[in-house]
Amino acid sequence: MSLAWVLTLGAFLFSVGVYGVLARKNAVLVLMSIELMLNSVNINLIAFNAWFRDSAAVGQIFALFIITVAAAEVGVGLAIVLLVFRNRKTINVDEVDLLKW
Amino acid sequence: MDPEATEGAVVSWPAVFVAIFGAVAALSAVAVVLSRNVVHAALYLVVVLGAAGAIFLVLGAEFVGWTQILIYVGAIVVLLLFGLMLTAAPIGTHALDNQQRGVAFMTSAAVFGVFTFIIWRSFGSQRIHLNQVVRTSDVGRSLFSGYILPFEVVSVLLLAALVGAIVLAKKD
Amino acid sequence: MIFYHFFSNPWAVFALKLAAVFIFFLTAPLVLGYVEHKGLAHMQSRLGPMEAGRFHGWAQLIADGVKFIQKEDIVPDAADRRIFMLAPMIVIIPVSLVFLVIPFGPAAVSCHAPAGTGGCGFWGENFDVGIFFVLAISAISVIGMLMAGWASANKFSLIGAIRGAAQLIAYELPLVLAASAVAMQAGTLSLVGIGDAQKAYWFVFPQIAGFIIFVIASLAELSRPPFDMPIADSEIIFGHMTEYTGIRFGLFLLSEYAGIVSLSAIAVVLYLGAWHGFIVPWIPGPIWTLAKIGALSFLVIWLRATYPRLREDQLQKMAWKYLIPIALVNILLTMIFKVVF
Amino acid sequence: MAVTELPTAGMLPGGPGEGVQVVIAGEELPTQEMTLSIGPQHPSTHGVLRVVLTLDGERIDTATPVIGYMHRAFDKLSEARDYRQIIALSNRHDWLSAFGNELGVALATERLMGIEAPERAQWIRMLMAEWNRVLNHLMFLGSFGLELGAMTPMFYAFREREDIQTLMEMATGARMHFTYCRVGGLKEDLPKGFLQYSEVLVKRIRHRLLDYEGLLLGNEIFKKRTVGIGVLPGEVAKSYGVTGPILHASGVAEDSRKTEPYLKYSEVDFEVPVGEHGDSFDRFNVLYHRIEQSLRIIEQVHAKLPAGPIMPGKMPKYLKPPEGWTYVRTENSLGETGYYLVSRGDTKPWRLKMRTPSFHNVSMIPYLLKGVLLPDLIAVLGSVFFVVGDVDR
Amino acid sequence: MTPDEIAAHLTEATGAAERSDVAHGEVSVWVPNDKWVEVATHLRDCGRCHFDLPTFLTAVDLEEQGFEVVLHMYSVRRQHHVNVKTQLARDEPRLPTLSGVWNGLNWCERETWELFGIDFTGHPNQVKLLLPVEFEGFPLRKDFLLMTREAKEWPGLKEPAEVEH
Repeated sequence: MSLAWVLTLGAFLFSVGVYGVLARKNAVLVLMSIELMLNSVNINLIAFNAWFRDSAAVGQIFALFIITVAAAEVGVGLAIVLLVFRNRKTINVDEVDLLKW
Repeated sequence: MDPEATEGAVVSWPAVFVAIFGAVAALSAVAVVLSRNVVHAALYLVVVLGAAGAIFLVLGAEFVGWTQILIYVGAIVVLLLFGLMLTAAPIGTHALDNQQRGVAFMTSAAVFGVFTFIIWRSFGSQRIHLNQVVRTSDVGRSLFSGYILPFEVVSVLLLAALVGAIVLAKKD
Repeated sequence: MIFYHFFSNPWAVFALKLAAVFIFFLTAPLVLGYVEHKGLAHMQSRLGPMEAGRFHGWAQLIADGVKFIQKEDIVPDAADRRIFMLAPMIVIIPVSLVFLVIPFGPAAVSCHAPAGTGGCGFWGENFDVGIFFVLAISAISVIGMLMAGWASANKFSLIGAIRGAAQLIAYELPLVLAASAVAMQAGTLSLVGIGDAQKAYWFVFPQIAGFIIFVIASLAELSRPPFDMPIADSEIIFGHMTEYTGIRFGLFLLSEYAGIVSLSAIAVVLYLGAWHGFIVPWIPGPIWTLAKIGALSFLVIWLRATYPRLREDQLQKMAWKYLIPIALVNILLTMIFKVVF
Repeated sequence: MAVTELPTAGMLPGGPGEGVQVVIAGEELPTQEMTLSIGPQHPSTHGVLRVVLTLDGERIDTATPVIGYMHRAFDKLSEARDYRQIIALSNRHDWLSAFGNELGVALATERLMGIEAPERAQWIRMLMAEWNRVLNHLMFLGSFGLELGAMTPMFYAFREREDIQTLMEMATGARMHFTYCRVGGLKEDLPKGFLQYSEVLVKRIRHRLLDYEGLLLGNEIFKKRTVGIGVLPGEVAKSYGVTGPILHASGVAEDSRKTEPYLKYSEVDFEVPVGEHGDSFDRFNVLYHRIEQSLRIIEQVHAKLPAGPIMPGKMPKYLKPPEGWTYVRTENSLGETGYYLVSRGDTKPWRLKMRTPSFHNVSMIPYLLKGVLLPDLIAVLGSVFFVVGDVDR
Repeated sequence: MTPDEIAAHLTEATGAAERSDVAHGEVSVWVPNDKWVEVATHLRDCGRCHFDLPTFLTAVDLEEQGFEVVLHMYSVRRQHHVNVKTQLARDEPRLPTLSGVWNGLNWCERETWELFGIDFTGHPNQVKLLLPVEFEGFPLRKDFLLMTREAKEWPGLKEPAEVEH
C-alpha cells in the first residue's frame, strides 16, 4: 500500500484538528480537536514505522509516548476546564478573557 | 530508498482495510469538528480513535493499537465525556462555534495543502510492505533499552500532570 | 474421510470455533442467570422460579428472553434517539469479543493452522497480547454506559452513568496492574501462554494479593454487589438502564451476566491454573476450566446475597487508597521474585 | 441567581430547612444546581412520599418532602362515624401497626366514658400490641437493608412476618387490618392453641434475629454506610416532635410505656434501648433491640395472662361519651400515636385529631438531609422510619 | 409538676392564663391570642416547665364561638403535659406562628392553616401540605359539608335491624 496515502490521512486529521481548535467555542471541544491532532501524529509514526520495517520499533515507542502525553494533557486540560467552569460558570473559551477571577 | 518502492499498484487486503478505516476516521473527524452537539462530537471522536487503532493493528503495531483503544477510548474520551456532562451538556443543539470559522477553515486548508504537497513530493512513490510483524516483546525490549530515559521522563510528566490535575480540580 | 478434510481446513475450524464461542456466549449467561435465580432464592429461604419448564423453573430465563424480544421497544421522547438505540450494542459487543480469546484447554501438540486463524486449541483466537486485548476491549463498554445514561434524558440515568464510568475508570487501573503482575510472572501477555505457565503451580499462590485485587476490581467493573452503585435500585432506579425496555434492556442484562462469566474466566486463566486440574488430573482441561469459572461466578452471586452496597466515594477511596498501592507493591515484589529466582 | 435561606429567629442550629427562598438578583452568575424529584413513585420511599432535592453534584443542598398523596381525611371522616366504626377506620392509615392505632381510639373512648376494660382484655391488648410492634419493626429492619442493597434481610424479615401474621390471623381473622379492639375490650377471646404457637414463635424469632445481627449489624459495609450518617441530636429530635425509636436512638429514653404506663405495662419488665450518637446505625440498632424487648414482654404476658371476661358485663347500645375532651397517647411502633378526642355527647365525635409519629418524623427530614450525599439519602431516609399512610392520614 | 401546679405556675409567671381546667388528668390553660407566643416561649425556656417536645397543634371548630387552637406540649425532662388553648374569632382567624419556637410546629401549623383556614402570621412557608394546591375551602370546618354524607347518611350509622325499609 502507498505510504503517502496513509500520511495524507494523518495530514487531513491534523488540519481538521486545526480547524476545530480555531473554530470551536467550547473548551472541551477544543481539547478534542487537540486529541485529533495528536492522533494524526500517531498515524504518521506508525506508518513510518511500518515503512522502515524497523526491528527496534522506534515509531511505535514514540506513538506510546504521545499517547501518554495526550493522557496527561487531557487530565490537566479537563482540570482547568472544570476550574474555569466552577469560577466562571462557562466553558466558552471566548468568554474566558479575564486574566484573573 | 526502498528497493521495492517502485512495484506496481497491487491492491492487498491490508491496503483495503486501511482505506476503509481511513475513510471512516476522516469522515468522523470532520463530524467531530462540525457536530452541533457536544456529546455527539465526543462519540465521533471515539470512532476516529477506534478507526486509527484499527489502522495501527493492520500496520502491524498490535501493542500500540490496543493501547490506543485502552487509553484513548477507555480513558481519555470517557474523561472528556465526563467533563462535558459535569459542565452540563444538554440534549439538543447549541451554538458551539465562534466567529472565526472562515479564518479557521482557510488556515486548516492551507495546512492540509502544504502537508499534502510535501508528503507527495517526498514519499509519493514509497510503499509499505507488511511482511514483518513487530512483536510486542521487541517493542518492550527496545523501550527498556534504548529509550529508557525518555520513558522515565514521560513517567515524570504523567506524575506531574496527575498532581497538577488534582491540585487544579480540588475544591479549596 | 470428509471429517478429516473438514478439520484439515483451518478456515472451517475457525468458523467452527466462532460458532462455538457464540453459542457459549449465549448459553453461559443463561445458565448463570438461572443459577443466580435459584441460588439466591435458596439463600434467602424462598423457592425462586418453579413454573417455567415444569422442572424447577429451568426454562425461566428462556421465557424471560422471549418476553424481552416480544416487548415493545420504547424510546423516550426527549431521548437522543440514535445514541439511545446504539448504546446497548456498544455495551454488549466488547463483552462478546472477550469470549473469543478465553482459552479452555491446552494447545494441540501439532498444529498447521495459518496465521490469523487462531492456532489449534480450545480457544477462538490466541493473540500475542491476549490479556491486553481483554482489558482494552472491555474498556469500551464504559462508552456505551455513558451513551445510555446521557441519551435517556433522565437524571437518574445520567447519575448512574457517571457513577458507572467513574467506577470503571477507577477500577480499570488495579485490574490492569494486577494482571500485569501475572504477565510478569508468566513472562508473556498471551492468555494461552499464561495458562501454560501455571503447569507447576497456580498463580493464585504467589499472586494472592493480586488475585484478591483482581476479583474486587472485577466486581466493581461489573457493578455487582457490593459495588452496584451505578444501578442501585433504591437510589437511582436502575442507573443507565432506567429508560430501556424490551430487547435493548435484555441486551444490557445479557452483557451483565456475560461479563460475570468472562471476567471469571479471565481470573481463572490468570490465577486459578486455567485448565490445570488437581487430585483428579485425568478430567479433561476444558471441564476443569468450566468448573472453575462456575465456582468463581457462584462466588459473585453469593456476595450479592450477603453484602449491602458501599457508597460511591467509599468505593473510589478503596481503589485509590488501598487497591492501587497494594497492586503496585505486588508488581514490585513480583519483579524482585523474577529477578532473584 | 443565588438562592439563600432566610434565617428564622429562635431556631435550633441547622434550622428546619424550610425557610423562605429568597432570590438575590445581581451580578451573580447562574448556578448549575440540579433539582431532583425523588418519588412519589421511587423505590426507596416506600409509598408515595416525594422528596424534592436540590443537588450540587451528589451533595444535597435542600430537601423538601412533599406529602399528601395518600391523604384521606381521617379527621373529617371520623366526624361522620360512630366510635365503633372509627376503630375500623383508624387501623387503615398505618398499615404496619394496625393494632396499635385501634388501641388508641378504644382507650380514648373508654377514658371519656369512664369504662375500664377487664384485666384479661388489657393483657391480651398488650400481647397483640407487642406482636404488632415486632411485625412493624421486622418490616423496617428488612427494608432498610434492602435500600442499602442487601436483599437477603428483606426476605428473612418477610419469612418471620409471615409467621406472626399467621398468629395474628388466628386471633383476629385478619392479616393486616385486625380490627380486634372494641370499646371496652376485645372482639373475642384468644383461640385455642394461640398461646402455644405464640410461645413457639417467640423462641423461633429470637433465634432467627441472630441472622440479622450477622447480615447487617455486624457487617462492615453496613457499618460504613450508616455509622455517623444522618446524625440527629436529641434536642433537635425533641423540637421536631419526633418520638419512638428515632428519639430513643438520639439518646432520649422517652417511652410512654415507661413514663405513663397504660394497659399493664407497669407490671411487666422491659427496657427502652437507647442509642448514643443518633446516627442511622443507632436508629437501626435501637429498632433491632426493641424487637428483643417486645419478645420479652410477650413472654411475660404468656406467664401472667389471667382468666376472665374480655368485655365489661354491660355495654350501652350506643356509645355516647359525655361532653368533654381527652388526649390519649400510646407508644405505637413508630412513636407516639395520640388521639385528641372532643365529644359533645353525640354518637359521633365532635373532633378527633390523630397525632401520628410518622408525620413528625418526616417533618424532620429536611434537617437530616441537609448536606448529605445522594447515596446517603437512602441510608438516612431508610432510617427515618415512617409509613406514608401514617404521614398523610 | 402536677396539672394544677402547672396551671397555677402559668397564671403566676406569665399572667396570661385566662382560665384553666383539668380533665382526665390533663390540664388546659386558655390564653389570649396576643400572649400566644409569649406563653409558648415561656413554656420552652422556663426551667420549671421545660417543655421540649411539641406533641401536636390543632384546632377545634366551636361553630359560633369561633375556633379553639390547641397546643399540646410534653416535657421529657419533667414528664408533664400541658394543653395551651386560645380562642379565635370565626371571621379571619389569625394567630402568630410558633414555628420559630419549635421546629416541629411548622408542619402542624401548615396543616391547621389548610384544614381550618387559620392564618398563622409570620409562618415561613404557609403553603398547602396535605391537600392539592388547587383545593378550595377548609375541610375541617363544620360548615364544610362532607357531600357524600349530606346526600346519604352513612348507612353503617344504624344497626341493621333499625334500618327502615
